[in-house]
Amino acid sequence: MDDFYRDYILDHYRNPRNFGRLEAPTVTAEDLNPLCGDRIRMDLLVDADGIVRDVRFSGKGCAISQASASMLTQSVIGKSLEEVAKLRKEAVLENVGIGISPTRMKCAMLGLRVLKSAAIGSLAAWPDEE
Amino acid sequence: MDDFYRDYILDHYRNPRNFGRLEAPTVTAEDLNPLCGDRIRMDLLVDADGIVRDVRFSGKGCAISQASASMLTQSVIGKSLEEVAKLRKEAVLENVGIGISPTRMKCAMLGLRVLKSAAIGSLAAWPDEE
Amino acid sequence: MSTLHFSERQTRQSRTALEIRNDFPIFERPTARGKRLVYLDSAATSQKPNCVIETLDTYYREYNANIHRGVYEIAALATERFEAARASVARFVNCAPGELVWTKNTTEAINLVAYAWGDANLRAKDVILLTEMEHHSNLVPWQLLARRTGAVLRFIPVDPRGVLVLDDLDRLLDGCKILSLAHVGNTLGTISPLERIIPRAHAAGALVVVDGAQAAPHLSVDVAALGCDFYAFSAHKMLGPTGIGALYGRRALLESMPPFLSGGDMIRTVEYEHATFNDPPWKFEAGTSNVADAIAFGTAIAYLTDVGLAWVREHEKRITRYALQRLAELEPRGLVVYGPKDPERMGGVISFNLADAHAHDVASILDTDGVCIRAGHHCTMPLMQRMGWIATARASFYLYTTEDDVDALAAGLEKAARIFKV
Amino acid sequence: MSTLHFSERQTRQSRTALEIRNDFPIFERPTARGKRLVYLDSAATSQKPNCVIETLDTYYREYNANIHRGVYEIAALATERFEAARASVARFVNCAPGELVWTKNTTEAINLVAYAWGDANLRAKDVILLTEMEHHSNLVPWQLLARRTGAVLRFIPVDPRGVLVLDDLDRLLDGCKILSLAHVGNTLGTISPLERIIPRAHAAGALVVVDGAQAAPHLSVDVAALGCDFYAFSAHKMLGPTGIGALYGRRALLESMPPFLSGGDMIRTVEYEHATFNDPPWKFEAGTSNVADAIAFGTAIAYLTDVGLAWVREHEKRITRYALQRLAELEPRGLVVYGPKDPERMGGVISFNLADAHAHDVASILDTDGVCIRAGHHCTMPLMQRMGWIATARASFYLYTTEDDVDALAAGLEKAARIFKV
Ligand SMILES: Cc1ncc(COP(=O)(O)O)c(C=O)c1O
Ligand SMILES: Cc1ncc(COP(=O)(O)O)c(C=O)c1O
Repeated sequence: MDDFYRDYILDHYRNPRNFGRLEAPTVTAEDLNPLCGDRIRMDLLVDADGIVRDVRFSGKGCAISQASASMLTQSVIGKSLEEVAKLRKEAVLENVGIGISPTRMKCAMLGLRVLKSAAIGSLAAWPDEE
Repeated sequence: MDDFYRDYILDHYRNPRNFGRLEAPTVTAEDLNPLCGDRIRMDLLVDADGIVRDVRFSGKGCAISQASASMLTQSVIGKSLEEVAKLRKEAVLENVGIGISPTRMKCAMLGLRVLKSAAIGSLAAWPDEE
Repeated sequence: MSTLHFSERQTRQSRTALEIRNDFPIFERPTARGKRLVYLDSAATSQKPNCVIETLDTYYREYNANIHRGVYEIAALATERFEAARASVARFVNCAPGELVWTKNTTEAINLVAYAWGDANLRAKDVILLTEMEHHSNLVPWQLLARRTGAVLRFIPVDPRGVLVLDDLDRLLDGCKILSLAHVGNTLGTISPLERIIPRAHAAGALVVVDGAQAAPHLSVDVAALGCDFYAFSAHKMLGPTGIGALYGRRALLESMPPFLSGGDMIRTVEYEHATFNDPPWKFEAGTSNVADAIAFGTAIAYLTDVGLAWVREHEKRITRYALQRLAELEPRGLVVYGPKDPERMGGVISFNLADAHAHDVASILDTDGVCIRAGHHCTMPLMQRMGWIATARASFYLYTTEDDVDALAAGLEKAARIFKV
Repeated sequence: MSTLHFSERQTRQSRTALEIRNDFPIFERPTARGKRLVYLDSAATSQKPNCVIETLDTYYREYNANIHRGVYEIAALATERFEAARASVARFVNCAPGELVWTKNTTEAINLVAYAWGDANLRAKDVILLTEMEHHSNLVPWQLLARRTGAVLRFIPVDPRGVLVLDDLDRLLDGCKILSLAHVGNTLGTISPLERIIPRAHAAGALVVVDGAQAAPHLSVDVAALGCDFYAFSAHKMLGPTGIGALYGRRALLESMPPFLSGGDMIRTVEYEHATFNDPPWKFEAGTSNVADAIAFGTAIAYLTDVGLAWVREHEKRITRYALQRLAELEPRGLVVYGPKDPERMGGVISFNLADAHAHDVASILDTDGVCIRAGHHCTMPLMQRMGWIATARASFYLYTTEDDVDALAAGLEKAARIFKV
């Protein structure tokens, strides 16, 4: 677990990429981790072909949820909504690059859940419970 | 406990004394053992000096509750309401003459509780919990 | 001939039940009077196998922690085992874990439906349909609901053997919003023909709540196949600990219902004036859960599954058949057996009376020989009154009951007959 | 100098806490990573002494039976122990056994009052007064009651240290029918000055419900001296098992209130259309009780009484003082402690944050060294928002907590500071 707090994770935590809000998002979703109350919101700009052109996330949370969300936004631009809706938890786990304990899985998956909810247009299941 | 089912107990069970109802009772009380649903009603005829002149009990129940009530009625005539209100569980236990297990104490005390309720004019405490 | 037949069967079957008894430590101890414990009150509560007791022990010694919110090791383990137990119990009745709400017992499960679904959905004059043989726990909550909403109660009648009379069912279902009935009756053991009743109730637009307190321990229950909307049961009657039970609810219903008990753990967000709620089943689980007992319930289910519900049912039918025969032998002494008297149509529960002896006295006499039976109204006062019984004695069986136990019952009843000179 | 002073005290005091630890088997095992278990989450749930675990074991092995209605030996024994446990718990908070209702936890106890007393007594515009620091379990039930009845909620404010501001109390009490507040807050540990609040609430005509979940385990509670109308608490936070709690209610109130959960065991008579109810406390206990856990709760109370609540309180004050000092040493690394920071005015609960590290991450790092703390909103979301905190880390203490545990916390926080480079 100490592992998790690698420099690049802390870097994403303190300097989240694509952080903030879009002025005119095509879709937006927001959710919280009911266990700790941490919230994330995702704004997507989607073009006529259903391709994600821009993304911003906002919210407050732990290093794991913030860094996971931050890294996730980096990989999403250029994907279709269908592709986003089908993203699996492995996508996040590969990004973060190291093991996540079961108790923190919901933190790691919060950004993905919100992103998928935005793509699907309704509340997505927790990616660790699929 | 086998002890309990002596002949005179069974005799009171099958041939309860003072069983039935008074035509014009001065006071009446009725109650049930919430554990088993057995009910007893007591009718008292009380004279102007507050002395019990006649008594009847009715209801259905186990040998212990019926015999206890039956024997109790035999000892009550001639007593004042104050005396009846002050009767203690020992009065019943002496009547029945042998040990009663804790689980059956409420059965043995049902008649006494109803009798005391009649004398007091409101619900009496369970004599085994005083 | 028939005696020989029985003793042969007894050997074959008792051996298995005897093996099972070895898993139940309570049978190792004699009573205070030095008698063998003959436990014939499993319909009230069952005894517990070693594995269930040890699960509690291990939980408290090794990983006791509050669940769901802890990030540390033992909290993670407790959470995992707690949710795994939910999944086991859900599988046992064939529903999804998200449809299985922990309650403290069957009674609370039924109250949950009456309050949460009932208050939100019933209007004055709506009909709540019950049967004449319900346990107080499946009657009083509906009486109170009727009083709160102005709904009215109706009852499916029982015949003198305690069998439901369905002739008028469609008329009774007219205007009915909810039907709640026992899967197996606890006084007479009658099995309700749910497969015939539930489709008719649904056709009439009524939801169906099944009180499974006496069924889940003994029959293989499949809520999906039954098609019921709710199903309630208690761990303590099925080898599990006291203090935990479960309510199956159809997912869509659980989602649409408002919460019942509220507080910590069942929320999603809380502000001073307003709260939003978690998804089912957690939405209905307020405050710290009964973690230890839920996990031990999971162990009980594993044990039952391992023995196999089919074996349990067959064993109980054999014991019931044998008991009916032994009790019939006492008919000349005034023994009367109530109920369907057909092991195929009843659970392992037999109510009876001995001549004019009161059931309480009979039970006390049996107790002196270590034979535990129940006496009274069995929380079915209206049924007793309907049948004209003051009280009945009740013997009930489970997977650890042997024919020896039944013989001890018969011997005790003979003794009672001698004492009462009948 | 001051270090010397502390290590002296540590020796004296730790010896006793160390003796106590020997009674708690969970401390015998190392964590999966081979670390000593440093359990600083007793406000979430306490660990259990051997005697409590053994009580459960003995119950299930020797005298498990359904209570109140059984005439046989083990049923009598179970009933006797069950009611004796009630008497012990009642004595512990200084009320009569007849005023002590078993519930499954504090949350259910508060819901019982909100439903049974609340629905029968509140009208539109009546005021329900709470405080800004309540646990969700003492907030959401009142929100739902307000929605059912049209009553309105008001809140006694807290200052930035988490101390109740009573300046406006009389105005807040105007029109108030019921005041419900924590005796000790679970996030900041603030002790409410009940002796000043309750008389004023009563003078204003309001009933007072006290949420004692964090107080009953740690302070000597006397409901008669407090004069409160209801007092709710949970066994699992005070050395007892999960699944059992209690509600003290003034006798006259319990008698006048309608029942809440209904079903078997809480009735006096039942007919098809109507029921009458048993006397309190049984009137509020529907269905099979959590017999085993109630009896084990009695054992926990006996253990606590034997140690002595005065000792527990003094011990926790010492540990809290020491922890506040050790945490203060970390202020240069950005550690911030919230709450009153005065051991005399708080229970053994400390909330804090470490620089910009999120409490969850801090807790995860501590977990790797076997140190168990809680992180998040602690079921007080509105308080968190009011204070502007996303989450806090919380360490909480009990009679088995040692200064070594606090040292492990401090060491873990230093490690977290290193990892987070603060
Ligand atoms: C102050 C306070 N109130 C209420 C509760 C709820 O207690 P329980 O979860 O045992 O119902 C808790 C504990 O979680 C608490 O700390
Ligand atoms: C048919 C039936 N329903 C409901 C109950 C109530 O179960 P519990 O007491 O576990 O809530 C029982 C058992 O007492 C029962 O036999």
